[in-house]
Amino acid sequence: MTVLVDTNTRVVVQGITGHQGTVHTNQMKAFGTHVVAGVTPGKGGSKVEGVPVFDSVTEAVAATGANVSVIFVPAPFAKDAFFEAADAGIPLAVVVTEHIPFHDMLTMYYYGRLRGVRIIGPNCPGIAAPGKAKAGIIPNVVFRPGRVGVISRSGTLTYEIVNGIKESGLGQSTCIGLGGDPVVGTSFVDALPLFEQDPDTDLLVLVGEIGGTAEEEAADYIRHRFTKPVVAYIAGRSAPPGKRMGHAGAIIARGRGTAASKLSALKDAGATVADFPYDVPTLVAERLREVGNR
Amino acid sequence: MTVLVDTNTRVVVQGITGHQGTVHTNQMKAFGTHVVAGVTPGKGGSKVEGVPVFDSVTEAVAATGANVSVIFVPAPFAKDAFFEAADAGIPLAVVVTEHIPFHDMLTMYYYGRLRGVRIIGPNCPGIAAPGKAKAGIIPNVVFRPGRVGVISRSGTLTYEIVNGIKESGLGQSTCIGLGGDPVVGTSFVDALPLFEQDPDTDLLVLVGEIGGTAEEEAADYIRHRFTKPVVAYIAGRSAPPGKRMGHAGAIIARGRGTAASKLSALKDAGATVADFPYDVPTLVAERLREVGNR
Amino acid sequence: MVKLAEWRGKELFRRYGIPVPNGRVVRSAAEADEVVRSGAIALPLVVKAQVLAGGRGKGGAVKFATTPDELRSVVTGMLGMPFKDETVKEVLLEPKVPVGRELYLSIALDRSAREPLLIASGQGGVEIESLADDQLVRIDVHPFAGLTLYEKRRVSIAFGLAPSVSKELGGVLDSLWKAFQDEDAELVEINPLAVVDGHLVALDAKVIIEDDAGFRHPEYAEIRDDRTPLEEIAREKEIAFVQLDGDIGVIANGAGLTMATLDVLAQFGGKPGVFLDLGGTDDPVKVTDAFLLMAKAHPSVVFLNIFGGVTRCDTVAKGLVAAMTQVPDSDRFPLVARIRGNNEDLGRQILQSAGITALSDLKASVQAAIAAEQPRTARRAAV
Amino acid sequence: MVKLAEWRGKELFRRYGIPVPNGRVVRSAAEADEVVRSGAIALPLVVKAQVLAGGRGKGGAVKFATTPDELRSVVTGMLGMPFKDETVKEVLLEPKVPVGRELYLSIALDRSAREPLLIASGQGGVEIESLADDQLVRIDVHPFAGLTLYEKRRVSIAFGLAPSVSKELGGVLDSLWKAFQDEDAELVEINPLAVVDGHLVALDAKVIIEDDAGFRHPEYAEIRDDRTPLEEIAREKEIAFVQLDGDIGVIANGAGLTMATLDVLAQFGGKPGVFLDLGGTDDPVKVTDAFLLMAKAHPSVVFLNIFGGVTRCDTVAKGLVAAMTQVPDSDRFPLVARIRGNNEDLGRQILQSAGITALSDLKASVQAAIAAEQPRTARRAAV
Repeated sequence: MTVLVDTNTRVVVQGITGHQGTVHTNQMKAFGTHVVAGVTPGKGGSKVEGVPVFDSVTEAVAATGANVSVIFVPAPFAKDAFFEAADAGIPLAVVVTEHIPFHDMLTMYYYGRLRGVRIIGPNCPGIAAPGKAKAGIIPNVVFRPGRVGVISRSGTLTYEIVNGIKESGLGQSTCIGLGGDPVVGTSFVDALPLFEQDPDTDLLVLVGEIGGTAEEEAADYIRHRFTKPVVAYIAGRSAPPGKRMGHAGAIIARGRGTAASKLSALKDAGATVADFPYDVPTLVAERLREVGNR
Repeated sequence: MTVLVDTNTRVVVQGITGHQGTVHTNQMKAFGTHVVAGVTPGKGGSKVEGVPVFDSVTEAVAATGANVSVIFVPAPFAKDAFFEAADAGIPLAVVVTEHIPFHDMLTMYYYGRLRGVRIIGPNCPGIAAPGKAKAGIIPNVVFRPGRVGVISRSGTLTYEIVNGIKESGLGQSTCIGLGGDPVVGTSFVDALPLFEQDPDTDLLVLVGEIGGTAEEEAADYIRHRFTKPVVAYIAGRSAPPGKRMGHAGAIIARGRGTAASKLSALKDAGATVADFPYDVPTLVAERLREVGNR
Repeated sequence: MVKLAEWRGKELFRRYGIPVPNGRVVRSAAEADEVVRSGAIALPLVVKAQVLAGGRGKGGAVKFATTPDELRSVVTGMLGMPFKDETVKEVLLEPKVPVGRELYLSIALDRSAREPLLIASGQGGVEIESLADDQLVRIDVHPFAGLTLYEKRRVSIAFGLAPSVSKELGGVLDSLWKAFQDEDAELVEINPLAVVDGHLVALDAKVIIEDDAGFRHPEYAEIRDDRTPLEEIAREKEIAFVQLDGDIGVIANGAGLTMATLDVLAQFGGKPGVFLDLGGTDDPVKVTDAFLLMAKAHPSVVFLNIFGGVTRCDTVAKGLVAAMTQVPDSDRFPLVARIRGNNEDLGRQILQSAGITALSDLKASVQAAIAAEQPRTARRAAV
Repeated sequence: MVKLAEWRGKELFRRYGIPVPNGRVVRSAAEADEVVRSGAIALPLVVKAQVLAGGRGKGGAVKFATTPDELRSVVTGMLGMPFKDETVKEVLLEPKVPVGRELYLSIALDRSAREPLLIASGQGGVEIESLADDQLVRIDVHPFAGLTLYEKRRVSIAFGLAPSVSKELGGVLDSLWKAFQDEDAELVEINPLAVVDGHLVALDAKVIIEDDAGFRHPEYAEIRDDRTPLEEIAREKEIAFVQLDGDIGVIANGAGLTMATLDVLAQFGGKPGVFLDLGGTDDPVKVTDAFLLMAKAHPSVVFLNIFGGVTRCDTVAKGLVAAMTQVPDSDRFPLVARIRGNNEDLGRQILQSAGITALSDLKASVQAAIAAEQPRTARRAAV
């Protein structure tokens, strides 16, 4: 078993005929993923990178048994594309699209809950399980099959760190880039149980950022319910305090959300905290040696 | 275990200071139910039938551990009362209120799904498990503890049939009056698994009506997934065809919804069908004898 | 339910931005004359009887007029005309237009799916339920998501419309969905939605508003186009009331029990003429109202079947006795009561003291009621 | 995000039915004169500088005027006044009113709950975040349920308002929620919501609109009250751009990588002055734009850190080389690039051929960048 994608994953790419859709269809296929269908309304019957294109997700699912959708559809239409995937019975949607208004994402999230659809993203790199499948846009070159899980709110920083793990001689079980938007379909806390239950993951790397309280909540979960070793890196410890969201933002945050708050929560929860991204691989190796799992 | 209510049930009555709320608080208590709280905004601090009244469900839950709400609040405010119960963490709401617009009920239903709240009703008699608890308005006099389960879309017809079961010398495990509105929180199909899993139920009586296709769907479930004997009665075989909901109604129904359609579906599914309400007890006794469960 | 006449439905459509013909409702030939003379609508015209039943085209309730004389004669002929259970009181005048394709759209509740169902067909203008499933597009519309772009695209593709008309269709669908939600409708139906000169126009409108949402829509309280006078009184008193073909009056509480009672009556040869569902009430005033209403229907006998749960039997019995004293002599009828439930013994005792047959067994009491039927002739004479 | 000036926020509130004072925005003392002379608003007046920063009361950005002379002098003094990072360009004139209680209301996103959060306090008019938790009512508002009656009741009870004012509060809350949703707001805040002569009036308005919803709200595209000129260019080019206190320019792709880069720079003693996030793009025009923008900020050195995933390293490198040729001589700066990912070797090769330092190790390249800093004096002279 892997966390969310594996060799049974059959990807449909919504927005496959766009530039990004086409590029990443190629890359997902190169990763070994079964990309079975693309959807672009009005382009049904054509092919992109050898993948058949359909006018609707329902048709794509009926014809190909697609079970994961990767959405590249532009922000104004992304909510609708998600509805279409959800109504077609797709249980997992990876929303790569950036700049989706959070009001739309709230609707998508709760609609997904009602329909039993998990969302990764939006504005996210997606999921990759080396040797199995990739649903998203993380560069193929950073991966090597292994037993280190990675969850992250970042994009390129994730690639940097995953690449570092690879260059240190280790490999990854599954990497999930959750996306850094204010509302994400799957947060650290939602993703942690997946890695806890994954027999292929020995250690988890958590990559966070300042802002929001997702890392503090993750720390709480790790402390009480996560038994595997965790190595964490939080970006932004030297960043200036962000422009404040009025008084309301201060009340919502109540002192959390800073790098200091996140780092101390994670340390208190037993995670090993890396000061810089290039320190992560060394710390991962150390923790793995400790637990004898190398 | 019983189906939805038992001796751990702690009822809060929303709209307790209204006429119906007060009458049925008294009756639920007389049934042996733990009615622990009432809610009427602005009446907090008072008592009704010895039950403390609170201004909000949240306060009531905090003070009394209420875990089932029975809602008597008038239709224009019933949706809001349900939201309040759901937000207060009540997992089961029995909505007695009639004349709730179905558009409101759709919202309530899906909101309940998101919050993990089961709704019985609206416009329903509620639930009673003799010797354990009652959350609703079914007259106490019709009950005697026993092993016959009852589910029904009707009100008084349910009382009639449940009473017949009692007078025949048998008793009931749990009786659920689901309500006859176009949209109900719990339909036959939703309730059947509860009785299938209930070790205290040996046989199920299903009381249906013409209109809608809930009985046909129930028949389908019974055929494939319900292992206990079923005795069914469908009211309305002599009723004139109802005023039609335009062409759309005919397309939605596609020939189902009539007494004949329901009766044949239930017979085909292996249910014993009673021609008249007063035939139900005899058929129940026969089926119980057959399965040796009397 | 409140069924809107075509012209009211079209007014509602117009308010929501759905294109409808420029029409005028008239209640006399003189008014029709004036519509043409003032230039409000030019001849030739379509004249449509404003009745709620379907099949108007075949039934002579839709006609054309090309001259003022013809208009006068068509309108005069149509007004006052009986049509199924209704009488034509008003007609709708609309310009006659060159109709291209006819489409079908409706939204109604799909109870099983617990979602509104959009039905679309490229074969509008006909009895839509006669179409095969593959000629219909059925889309469950989730109330939280609303009608989505991709769903609208599905309809558009199914219709095979030109891009410009497709765009109009998107607007019509949005409006129809908004009307369905905001007006608390049970049904919004356009049949046909016609292509006229390359544009979409709703040539008919069927709208049914949910009664229960009256607290949000006081504007519909005054519209009662489809009720008989007795049904109208019943509605005001919040009593469910249905007129049938037989002679026996049935009063019960609860829809299920009422239907079961009719089933038992039918089994023993009784023919129900009016049935009346008190619902879950123990309000004595309502019981009296129900009784007086029943008396107006001149039943051969009234069979009362009450199971007292919320309704207490003694309350019902007291209301009954009081009501009986208020029924005019000319409207008297035999009464057989079957009462069970809360305080049933007391209820029966009250009735028996007032000389009313009161039993507890359903089968026996139905038989007693049938035996007590007053001959039709006797009743007619009394009226 | 688009932060609306107070007067724009109040206009929006008025559109949604939230009571606001009768105000006028003026950009000169003459305009202010005219407001009083025309009788549009009567003296005494409140004069409020239209800046986005808080603390206006203490900072002299809110003053009163009781005579025409005083008004002229207050307005003249305020216009052009620097206030924190802004300059006062317009002032809002409103009648001075007798303020009773001051309340607080806001709706913003609660990310963890994934629901909008309504915050209310009976202690408005102050720095609300200084209040203790028990002085605040916090209500998560589910987007599908909306702001419910019982939630509004909670606020009303917490405020302890008279029934008539409570009813007004219900209306204000409904309007605030509707505005939050329909305008795609990140924040709607009223502080204070004052009781004036027994009625509620929003005496201030803070509204922030989400940038990403621009496709639904073209009307906000022209409002850019809070951006520096360089930030404005960056926004048009869709480049995230932030000005800080130091001298080193940082260009990276992705917020996380940008922040991590700043962390490493800080670790080695570098002081970032501008950072610029390319996001997930491999559009060479955008890279050039970013570069020209950076040049305008006159950095001591530019450190470029790219991890090529969506962005291909060779594309970035080509864009970079092209961009460098377009930077005017006066704005030249040293450049150190660190490139990893897709086609990284090719990317570094392209840069090195153009004479740009290009490395692959993050730590080493940061140290190289700091070593390459041009002295501040040299740069100033160059400007």
